[in-house]
Amino acid sequence: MLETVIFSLLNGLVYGLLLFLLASGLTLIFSMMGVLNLAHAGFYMLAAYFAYTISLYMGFWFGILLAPLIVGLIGGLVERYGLRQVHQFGHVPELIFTFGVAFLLEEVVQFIWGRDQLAYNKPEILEGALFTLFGADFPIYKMFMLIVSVLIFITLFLVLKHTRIGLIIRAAVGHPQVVGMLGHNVPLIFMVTFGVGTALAGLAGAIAGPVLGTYPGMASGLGGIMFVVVIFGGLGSLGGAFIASIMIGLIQTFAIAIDGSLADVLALAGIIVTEETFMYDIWSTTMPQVAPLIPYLMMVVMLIFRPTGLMGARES
Amino acid sequence: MSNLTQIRKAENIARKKRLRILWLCFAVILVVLPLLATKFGLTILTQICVASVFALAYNMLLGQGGMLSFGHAVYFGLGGYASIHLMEYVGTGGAPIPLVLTPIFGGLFGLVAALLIGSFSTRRAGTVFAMISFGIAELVAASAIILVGFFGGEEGMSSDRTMGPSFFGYEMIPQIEVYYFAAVWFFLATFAMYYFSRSPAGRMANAVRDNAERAQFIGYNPQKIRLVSFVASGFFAGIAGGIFAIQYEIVTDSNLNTAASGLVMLQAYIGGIGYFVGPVIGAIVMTLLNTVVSGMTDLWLLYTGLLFIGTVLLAPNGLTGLIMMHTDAYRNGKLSTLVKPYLIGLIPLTASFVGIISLVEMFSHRNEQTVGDDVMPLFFMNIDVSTSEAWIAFTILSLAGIIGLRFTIPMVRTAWHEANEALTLPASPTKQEGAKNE
Amino acid sequence: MNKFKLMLLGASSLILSAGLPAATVQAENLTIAFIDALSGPFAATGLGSGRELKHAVEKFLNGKEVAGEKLEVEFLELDGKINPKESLVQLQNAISQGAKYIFHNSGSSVGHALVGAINKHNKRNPDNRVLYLNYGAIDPALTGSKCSFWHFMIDANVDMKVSALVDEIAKDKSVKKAFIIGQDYSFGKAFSAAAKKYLADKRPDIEIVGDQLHPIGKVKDFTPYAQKILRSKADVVMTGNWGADMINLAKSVKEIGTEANIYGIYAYGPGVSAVVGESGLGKLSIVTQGHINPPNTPEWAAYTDEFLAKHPGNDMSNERTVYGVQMLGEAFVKAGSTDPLKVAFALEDLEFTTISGDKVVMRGKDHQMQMPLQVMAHAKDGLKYDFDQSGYGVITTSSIPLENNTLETSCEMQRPS
Amino acid sequence: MNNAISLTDLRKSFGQMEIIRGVHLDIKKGERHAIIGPNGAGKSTLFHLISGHYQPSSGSVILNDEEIGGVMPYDIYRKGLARSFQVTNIFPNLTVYENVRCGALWACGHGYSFWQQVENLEDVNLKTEEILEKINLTHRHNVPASLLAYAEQRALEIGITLAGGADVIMLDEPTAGMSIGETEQAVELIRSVTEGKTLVIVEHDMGVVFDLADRISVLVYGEIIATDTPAAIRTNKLVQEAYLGTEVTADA
Repeated sequence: MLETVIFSLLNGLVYGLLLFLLASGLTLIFSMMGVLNLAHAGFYMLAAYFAYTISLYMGFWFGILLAPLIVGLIGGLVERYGLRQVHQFGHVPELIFTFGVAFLLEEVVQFIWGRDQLAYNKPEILEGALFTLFGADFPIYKMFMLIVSVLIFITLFLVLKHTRIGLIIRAAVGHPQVVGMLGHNVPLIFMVTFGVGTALAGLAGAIAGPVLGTYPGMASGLGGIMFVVVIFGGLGSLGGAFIASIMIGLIQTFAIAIDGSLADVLALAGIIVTEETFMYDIWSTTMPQVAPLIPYLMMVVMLIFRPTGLMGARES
Repeated sequence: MSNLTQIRKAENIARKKRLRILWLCFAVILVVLPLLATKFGLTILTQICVASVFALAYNMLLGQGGMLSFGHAVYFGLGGYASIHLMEYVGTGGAPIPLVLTPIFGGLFGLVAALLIGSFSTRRAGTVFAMISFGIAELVAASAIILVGFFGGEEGMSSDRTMGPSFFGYEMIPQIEVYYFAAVWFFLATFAMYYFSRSPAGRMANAVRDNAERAQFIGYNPQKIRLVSFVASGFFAGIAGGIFAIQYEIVTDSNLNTAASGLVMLQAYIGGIGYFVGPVIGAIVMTLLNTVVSGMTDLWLLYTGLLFIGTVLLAPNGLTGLIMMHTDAYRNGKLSTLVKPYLIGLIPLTASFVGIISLVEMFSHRNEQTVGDDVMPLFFMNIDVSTSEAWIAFTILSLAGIIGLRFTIPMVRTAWHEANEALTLPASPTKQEGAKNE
Repeated sequence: MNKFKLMLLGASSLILSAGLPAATVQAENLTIAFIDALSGPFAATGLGSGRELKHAVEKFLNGKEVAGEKLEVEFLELDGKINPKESLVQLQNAISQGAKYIFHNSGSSVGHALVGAINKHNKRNPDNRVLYLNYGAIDPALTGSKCSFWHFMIDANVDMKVSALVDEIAKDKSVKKAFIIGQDYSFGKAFSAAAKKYLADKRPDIEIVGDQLHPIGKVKDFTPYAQKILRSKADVVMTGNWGADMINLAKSVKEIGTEANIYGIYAYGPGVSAVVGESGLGKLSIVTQGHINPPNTPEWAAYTDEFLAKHPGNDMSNERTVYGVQMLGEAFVKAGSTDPLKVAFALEDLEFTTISGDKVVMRGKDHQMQMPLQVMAHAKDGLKYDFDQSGYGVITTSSIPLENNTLETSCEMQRPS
Repeated sequence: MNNAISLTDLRKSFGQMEIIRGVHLDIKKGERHAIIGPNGAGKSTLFHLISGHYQPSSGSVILNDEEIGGVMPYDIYRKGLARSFQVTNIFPNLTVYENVRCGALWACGHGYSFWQQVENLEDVNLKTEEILEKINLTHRHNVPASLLAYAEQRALEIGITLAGGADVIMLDEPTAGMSIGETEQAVELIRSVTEGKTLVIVEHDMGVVFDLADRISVLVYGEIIATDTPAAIRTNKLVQEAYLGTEVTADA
């Protein structure tokens, strides 16, 4: 039992921190510009592909270093020549635009790199197990992911708290009109924010590619989960996003470990559920089956009862 | 009686007459088109009917109510599932209901579902509404896999449309009968949706879209207005689902997942969400892409994505908007002055189009990893992708086209402005029914 | 409303009429449609088997003489996304474009939908029937309780494969605990049921320590499942997973360092063998049809070489594709026609020798192909053909002759009069 | 009672800040009542409290003998109170005609009807045309509201407010940003359309205020310091102090 808890905790943490790494960029963009970037997971995927290609020529480390930068640059250009055009029409056209970018990225990636899964692998030095816990290996690479995510969290936190940029961002979250009044170049700030946000997604993609697979479908499931993280955590709240990420990571892993159904609970109470029982489907649904939909349930409930999110400063 | 009142009344009579003619034309087109079509064409036409009803229903939200939904396929899918259950019920001798009436049942199911979900999701518009709709769609799609009893799991639910009692000898066995079934429902649903958009609730949906705060101060609860639109939209989405269920006799989770919801948004937007007919145009274009173009090239989804992004950035009013841009020129009687500049503009446009598409297709062909198969058909030619001549030729063609566009675009723009400028302020009262917001 | 609506309607009908002629490109002679996943998480599997099928059609059918006429084959590739509804939409597109033979590989749920739809279609359109040649949807119900005259299964079904798999496991007396994991749909459930049934039959002493279903195509990280396997202290893992789900499962199981041996039916091929790599040597066994290493006949080796030369970077991993096409060609000759009804009758109890030298028969009473199966092991040495240029592949370790592989059927075939 | 609106100890705070600090005010039926005060006195907030845009922190708002504190804006409207906004608040993508028609729909009893066509609602259309005539926008009826000139938009703002035929009309700085000529026209318009109704108006232009109002209330820092006839207000000491010693005159 204990080993399950500890191991699930570790795995949940790794997954949760990866989610946070992804979501941190999204939160940044959402807070600053009020745009929920639906293409965020697309940039994540794009970076994995770039990192793969670069790693073929220059090795893994250059891959994870350069890919986020390239993706950040592309993100900045998308903001400059795309998003800015529709910004004046409000949030709905912005959402539609980023939806289109997400759609297009998936096709472009398949067009350039093909539809098969790529053999994007971790470097020799990060192969193997770091330690063995109750007979199970904990891979070095997971520890590497964990460390990178934590470092990014700390950096972002410090930047937000102690720098001028951070001040502007925090001001913008509470009062979007303030930034313009301070005489800042708002379009430039937006472009940089979008670039940095997508670069963070890129970093996540570049380091997740080798473990979660580099293939055209790698963005599809994660995109939705990220919105959950950002909305559940609350607009403009890095801390909220952090908590939400870890929560989702833990729920996903523990749900699979627990593997019970309502029928099992009822059985404890002496009620035996059979296929003839009314609403058998519901009683027999197991935790691993339900696990993927819990995050969405969290988001919907949060939006209905507290649209500001867990720790949000204002409504989206 | 004021002057305006008299004009309005006269215009109203004229308008109604025009409408009658239009509805008649619409009906005639629906009746005649299949007679000209091949078997594949007939399949496509039936798909267009379903897609159009769904896209029109979707646009009741996005275009008319300003609500961006990433989960509207839920009501299409639920309507479809309900229809399949009805078909099974009838088929197993449950009740002698003619199955041509199935869509109304699907619609009612969609309506009830929309009422339940809309009661809380329509409290806000904008991002919150969009994300609730997205979350609900993910939840319902996941449930569709888990709850096997109603949804049938991965396999979905299937049935047989010919099991019910015949409807005046009409059994929906051959494809042509299925088409006419879909066409009749397409007509009825379009008719109903059009008149909904002209009703007080439909007009107020426009008002709430524009300014929900103000609507409160003229007596309307914006949430209720949104809910009415939402429920009506769910009803018509359910009808579309019902037609689909009859056509394919199967409904699965992919009918109600977020991908299906995204597709209908694409259709509505590409067609033009500011116009009543916009979504139909979008549905036609997307269905043709999905059936015809997908048979010609594997890259059709890439082109769809480019078309969509292009629409968002360059023609936010969609394809219909591009056509409607010429309303004023037509009123000025200057439409003919545009023919020449447009034709000239078309030359570099076609050149760059052919050039770029060819390069893209050649790149993709080379990536396909078939050694020795260098020759590919492209725009009625056979191109050898292993030769550099082909690449150079198409690169030059694209560049020439793009450079040409730099010259022709200002010319076309000037011509367009000239054709539209002579415009005096519109004077008749019912021109307000003209372009926007219908 | 104004006149522009009219113009619009006119324009839309123009678009339509422009689109329709383009849509009417009809086959001269014989149209074969391939419906499978060409996009999404399983695209790699679908595209790969599509290339193999297309190659086989070119080799065996195109230009073949049937009743004095040369066949000219048009090959349609349609994206069914491993979804029953998408596949039926494509089926209707295929039929209306004149397709008479529908090939399909992945997804038993799609298989069920196609059987249902084709049954209905053939009943309603006796002058325009189609046949379904299924080489990958191997839910036993398709040749059992749900069998259809219009459907032919060109692969051993789950029961046949799992029965052979359990025979292989049974040889190892040290195995005490088994863990079953599969995708949550009809195929995964059929695999699990078969595994439990045959384990109980053949090795009742083996304890089943896990029977896990996971969502198909949606799990990104299998570590929690791998951890469960580890915790259960299973000696063997039995899985029917395929495509990306097999790749990712293998990755996670490998990473967590379990000692369990994996027994699968699709645990090889592009993606999988390379990922499993060194750590899978001696730990991964597969039961499948066909001959990869060694190729068994020079003809098969030559055919494989030709395919690989034409499609560098691809692998030949679905030999049954070739069986199906070969068999169809034989049936055309036997029937003297490409009419689906005649061909269907000709296919029943058709016996032939495959290109790799196996004697196979299409059993008439349930349309289940009877074939020898091979037990293969994940290997590095002695390979003629590896996967993904990784140096890793599979090698045949033992053969199960056709006779040992024949199971009873519950099929009650309805034949057209 | 013959009070149209009656406020008792009305308060509103935003966080720590109390903006409205115990307002008592009775507005008689049929009178034209102006509310004036320096910038930041809380005039617009008071309007928002009465019209339901904000919920009062405490105190009561009575409209025609009925408590409406905390009632939703659309319910208040249905009880007979319509208002305009200081910042133009119209339906930008709808035509002028449709803007006004939206204002008339509820009052004509068509509610959330989806079974009728607006073109066939003769009562609504006649009402719309009557209002358009009054606000002098008949010739512009077919123009999208966002394309109107500023003064026209202000007139439309009033038109939407009036279309429902409410008994109590509240106008928030109707002439803000208008030229002198436009202001004169606007005053005439307001005078004519509010004949026989209760009018509450917030206005900076003292000319307008003294021209229109039967009575004037002066709001300073969230409190009413005086309510009286224009003549009396002009000489009120407290008011003069509040306006920093400057004499309040018609030409201020």
